Amino acid sequence: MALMRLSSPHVHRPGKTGDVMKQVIAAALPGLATLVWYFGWGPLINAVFAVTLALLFEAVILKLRRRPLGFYLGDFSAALTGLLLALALPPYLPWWTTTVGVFVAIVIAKQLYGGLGQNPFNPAMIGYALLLISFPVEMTRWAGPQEVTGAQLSFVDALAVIFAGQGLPDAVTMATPLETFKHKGALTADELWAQSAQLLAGLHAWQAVNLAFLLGGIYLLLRRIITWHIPGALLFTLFMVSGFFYGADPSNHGSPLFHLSTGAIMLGAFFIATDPVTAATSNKGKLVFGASIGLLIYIIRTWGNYPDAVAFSVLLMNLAAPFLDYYTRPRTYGHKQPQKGIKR
Amino acid sequence: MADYRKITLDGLWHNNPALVQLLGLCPLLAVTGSVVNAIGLGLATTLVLVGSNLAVSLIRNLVPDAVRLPAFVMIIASYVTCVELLMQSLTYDLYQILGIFIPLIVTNCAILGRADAFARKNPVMPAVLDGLMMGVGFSVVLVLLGGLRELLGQGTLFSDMQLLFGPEAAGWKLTLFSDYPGFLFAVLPPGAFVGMGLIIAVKNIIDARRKARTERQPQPVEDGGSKRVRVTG
Amino acid sequence: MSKIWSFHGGIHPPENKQQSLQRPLEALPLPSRLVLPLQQHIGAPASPLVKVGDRVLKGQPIAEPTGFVSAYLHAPTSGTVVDLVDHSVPHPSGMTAPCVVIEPDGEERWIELQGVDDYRSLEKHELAERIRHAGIAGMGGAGFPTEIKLHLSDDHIINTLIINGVECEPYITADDMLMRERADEIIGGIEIAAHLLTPTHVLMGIEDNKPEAARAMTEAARRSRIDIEVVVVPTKYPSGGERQLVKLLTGVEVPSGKIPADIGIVVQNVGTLAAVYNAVHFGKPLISRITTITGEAASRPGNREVLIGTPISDLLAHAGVDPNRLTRLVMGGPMMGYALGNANVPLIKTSNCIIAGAADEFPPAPPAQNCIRCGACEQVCPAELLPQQLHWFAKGREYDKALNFNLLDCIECGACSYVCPSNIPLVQYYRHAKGEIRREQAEQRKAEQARIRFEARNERLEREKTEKEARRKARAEAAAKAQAAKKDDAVTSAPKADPEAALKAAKTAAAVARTKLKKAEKALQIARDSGESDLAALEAEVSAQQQKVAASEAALKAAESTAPAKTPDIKELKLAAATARTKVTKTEKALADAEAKALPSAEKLRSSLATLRSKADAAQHALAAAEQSARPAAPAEATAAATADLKQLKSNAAILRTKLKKARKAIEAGDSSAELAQQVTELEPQLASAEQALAAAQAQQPPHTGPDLKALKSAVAIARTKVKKAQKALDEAGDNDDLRAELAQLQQQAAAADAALEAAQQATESP
Amino acid sequence: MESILIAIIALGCIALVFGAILGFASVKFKVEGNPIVDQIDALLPQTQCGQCSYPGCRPYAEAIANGEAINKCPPGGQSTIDALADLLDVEAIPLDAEHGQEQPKTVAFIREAECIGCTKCIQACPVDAILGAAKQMHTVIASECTGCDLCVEPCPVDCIDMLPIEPTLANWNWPSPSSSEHIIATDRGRGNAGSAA
Repeated sequence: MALMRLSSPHVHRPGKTGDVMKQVIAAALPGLATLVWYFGWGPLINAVFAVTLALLFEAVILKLRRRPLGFYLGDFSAALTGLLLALALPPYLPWWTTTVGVFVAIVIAKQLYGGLGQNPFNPAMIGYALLLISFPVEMTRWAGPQEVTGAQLSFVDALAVIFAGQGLPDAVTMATPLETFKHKGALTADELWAQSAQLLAGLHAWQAVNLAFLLGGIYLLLRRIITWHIPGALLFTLFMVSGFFYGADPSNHGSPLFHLSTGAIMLGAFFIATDPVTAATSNKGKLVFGASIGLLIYIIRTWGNYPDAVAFSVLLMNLAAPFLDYYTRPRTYGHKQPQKGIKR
Repeated sequence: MADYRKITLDGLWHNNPALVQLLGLCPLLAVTGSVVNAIGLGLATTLVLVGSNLAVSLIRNLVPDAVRLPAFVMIIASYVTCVELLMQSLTYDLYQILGIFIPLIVTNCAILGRADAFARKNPVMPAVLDGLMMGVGFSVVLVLLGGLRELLGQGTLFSDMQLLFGPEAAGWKLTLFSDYPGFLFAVLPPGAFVGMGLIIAVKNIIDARRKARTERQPQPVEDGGSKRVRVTG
Repeated sequence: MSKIWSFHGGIHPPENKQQSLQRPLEALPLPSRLVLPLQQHIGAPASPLVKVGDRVLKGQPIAEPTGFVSAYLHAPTSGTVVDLVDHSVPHPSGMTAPCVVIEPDGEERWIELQGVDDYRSLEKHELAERIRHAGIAGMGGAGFPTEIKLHLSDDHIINTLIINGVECEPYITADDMLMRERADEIIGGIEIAAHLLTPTHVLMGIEDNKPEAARAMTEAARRSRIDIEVVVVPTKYPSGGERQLVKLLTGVEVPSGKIPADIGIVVQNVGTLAAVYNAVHFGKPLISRITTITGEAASRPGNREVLIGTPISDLLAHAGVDPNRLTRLVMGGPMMGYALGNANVPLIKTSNCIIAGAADEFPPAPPAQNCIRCGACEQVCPAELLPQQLHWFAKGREYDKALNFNLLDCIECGACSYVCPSNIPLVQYYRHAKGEIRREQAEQRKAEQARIRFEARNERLEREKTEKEARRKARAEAAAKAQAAKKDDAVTSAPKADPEAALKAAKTAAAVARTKLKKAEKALQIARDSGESDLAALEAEVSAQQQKVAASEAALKAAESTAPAKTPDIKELKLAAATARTKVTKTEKALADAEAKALPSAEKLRSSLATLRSKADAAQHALAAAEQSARPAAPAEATAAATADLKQLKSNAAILRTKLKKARKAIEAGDSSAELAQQVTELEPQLASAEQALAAAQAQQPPHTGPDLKALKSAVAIARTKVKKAQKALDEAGDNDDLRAELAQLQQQAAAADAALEAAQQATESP
Repeated sequence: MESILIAIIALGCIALVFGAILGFASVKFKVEGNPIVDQIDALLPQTQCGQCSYPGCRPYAEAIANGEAINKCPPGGQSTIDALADLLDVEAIPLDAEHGQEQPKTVAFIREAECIGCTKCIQACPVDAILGAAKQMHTVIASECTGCDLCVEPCPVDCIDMLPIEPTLANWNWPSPSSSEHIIATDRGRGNAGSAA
């Protein structure tokens, strides 16, 4: 009779880290589908390519670190990082740019810090931010929605654009609504969108994409993979701040709805900022964390150099997460006061 | 009797100011965007190091301990001023590029550190050699990092060498990749940190390998307890 | 229905309770051997009362407590003690511990049981003592001796008694079964506990997944003479944790590091209370309990009434456990129980459940993945800790940080490990860290102790050294003095400034010289005896010493003569005379001895006796002379005595006066008790006599010691002040006869004092 | 010229003021004794065994405060070295094998039948943990014994054993979970690349 002597508990809730990651990946698929619907094959090719690269880089590093491949690749964290990065990238980004991004995300931002659970920054966002500051030209060449530009890129064309260095036809490119809005000059917001049907259609495409990510986020909430604190605080803060400025000067500032439905807001709120490794831990900390990201997004969007700001905001707050954790510790049962900070 | 071989190896490798002592990182990270910048700063730093070590070693028995640091700083500042003036006259463009980092050599801990840790305890010859080797070690890292960042950031090597070596050096530029998109990250400060980290990592790997090799021949442990003393009567 | 509060976190693991509830409670047949560990409770192990070979009766105590927190142990059946041995016991370590092994004789003969019908008539401590003698320790899991919790010291005032029928762990149904089957026993136990603790509230918590038990308890509670409120709480693990249950039922939290009794709450398990009932009413000690045997490997799961000490293998066999399917044997619940290494261990007082787990029921834990800080553990932690932070600290051995994050508030419920998606064995990390912290603290204490002992030892050694040094120094000094004395001799000492000191020095010098002489003589003697050839040197030394002695004695004599004839101290002289006499007698004795034995030293003794006698005589003379010369001083002494007496008398009189005054005052203040009046009457004659004595003494006083001018002066001043004060009081009070009379008296006194002063002044001036 | 004078005077004044402040501070906040020695002493195991080549733990603590190496305490072992390294903010180094190996904790035990009562061990014990008198059998107070083994060598009849402390139910502790990496893979044999960094 081989009986084991083990520490309690002897029962375990089903569900592993890998399952969590898989659920998050599944929840991101509607968003990816919507992107494909509006922007053609590019996002899909990007996503597949990035996920493959991510797994490859992870495998190489694990091999170098002499870790078992199957065990660590099976947690799907690398795949998720690759997918999230791809979702944030422009649809027809040249392959080498994606490669650099994934390399930095997996190798430098994740594995060099010790692998899953040890990285202080969101790997996907590190990769994205690095690409954004290094290759501003490529990173801002967005395609327009197909129905607007009318130019259908076939799957082969898309592959050619991405991998063969074929330039993206000018007819296909179009600035994102956020960029358009940033450079609207003297026009008021209403005038800007009334300017052309194309712009408005582009705006609607982005709103649809955000809606899809919102749906995925709600799925994650329902499955209790994430809690409401971070996305709730983020969206609420962004809504309130943009609402305040919109209320004060509607002609120059975007409406709260505009801010909530463009750019990578929903992706950021539900998929990026909620990355548990790099976010604050306690519920109070999560609220502060999410709210600060929302505030930073608005500040950088409105007064910064970059049209969208999810990556930078998330990274800045990643930096502050340990600090938040130390100052938002819950009150332990039987104690009068929550302890603050950490004793040296 | 000073061990010149040890001083040389210390400066270049074992106790490299940039890789091991991690001194003088501010100019190191700031100006190593290209090889020419790195060489310029490396030369300037080496000059000051040699000069200050020499002077400190000469006055080492005259300066009371309490005021040694102000005295050293005065010496270093004087040398830096000389170097600054020299650069203004000889390589004005490079001087413009390096800007504030030339006067800031005064505050480079590597220099003050060597003055305080080595030169003030050693005679002139070892002190000068130490200054030279530390300077060379520092410069090598500067150039290495500059090369790395220039290569990654712009896809070139040895560009703008005319700033330092006269017009004929303009042709030294090597373009390794034509049509290189430019990797801005490498040129920006974060790239410097990452590059520096990689160089240190490489050095550590080499050291670890060497150590592992020497450890393969186990040294017999001396008999334990030989150093024991009696606590009680 | 009282309000139910809530605590943070908690989980809902699969209950798996139905399997063991299908069959009714059964009794296990008598096992062939019973193994009773001496420690089945928290605290000190009990010490055995039996020896190998003893026959014991059912219920006979076989081990007694060895301290405050300890418990009795009883024979679960009649039989023979066959062994007192280290046997493997139910403990996660799988280690062995001392056990009493009993072989039953099958007769089940009880010892005489003494129950009480009316426990209310007993003193509380007597009742508690009965519970203590029944060996009852908390049966919910921890095993804390029950009577301590029921008979608290006076600084704990209990307002709420909570009965824990929650049994939140999956699989376990022992309490559920007990509540269904023996609700009245539980209620009886509650009544006893309530009698002991006199709480204002009695609350009983039962989870809503045990409706039958709740119904049975509600029924029974209605029949009880005290007010017991049965509260049905929602099913959530770990509601049955003491602290969680307190929060759940009362809304207050037990402060960290305290026990519920500190906030006026006592929590008792239902099984414990049933045992208390049996102990008090029937005198039955705790020798059996209800244990759940369940798990997929058991074909007949259910609850069994088992004797304490029954080997688990017996229980497994009875439950039809298939050894081939059994992969994990858990004692306790799946959340907090521990796996046993083998089935050879006995059941103890705290064994509420045995789970015979099959492979698919308890699959081996997959290797732990990295923590992704998902925070699931934090959401479920009932102590509101940060389990993942604690895990980092425990893993990194940063125990001070773990302590700062309240590691010690962890109740090891296992909820965090249960939900962890990365399968990290969090609880084991905490257990290890807690143990390490305890060990480090113990080591720290020990090191501190060692340091103190080491320092104390060093101090002692140092002290001994300095003492030795001091002695050595003293000797050296004495030698130096002798040297100095010798020098003085050499120059036939100039007159000394201090003749007395010189005398002393001369005496010591003489003594030293004599000792040296003796030594030299002895050496010479020895040398002679051993036939040494080189005697000349020694002889020379002896003669030199003799000369020195002579010289020093001469010096001494000279010093004595030069020393001023100091007033001889009678005491000293007496002492000297006595010493001299003693010496004489001693020498006489020695002489007699020597003469009897015809020793050669007799001659010497005789001569020394002669000198001693003359010395004694001299001393006696000196004493007599001194006494004579002292006699004239006697009158002076008498005067002194008289003065002292006078003082004494004065103070006596003053004290009496004060007393009298006080008594009078008290009477004036309205306290006209007879006692006081009597006191006054008693005091008055006393005072009178005292004053008389004083006057007489004063009169005896020789005139020249007469009234002290100063004292008189101050007396006059005081009298004048008093007069002034009285006058003022009179002015203020207007017409008052009493005051006026007093004033007149005071004025007289003042006048008298004035007169006395004048007289005294004249007396002093005139001579 | 005047401005230079003003500058010199101003600098001089500042120097004077700050010098005065410094002087005042050095008097006012003078550190009594050397608390670092106490802190180091508190970390040492207090076995007083002398294996560090100092006569007792406190002398070694003083030596460490004066720059002696921290790796000379075999009874404390690596954990003490780590704690000292943490306190003094220096790099933790492996135990110096010249002073002995880290061994499991032991207590002295006198085989009483063989003891001749010479009191030599009593004199050797740094913490007075041995009881006995001349010509009487001696015994060790196990709870006070630090396991320094200083009593072993002076015993003329070799009747003192150093027995390892056996774990009991009371002091048993859960083992730390074996790290999962250890189960499924290992980082061992990768040299000291990490520690050299």
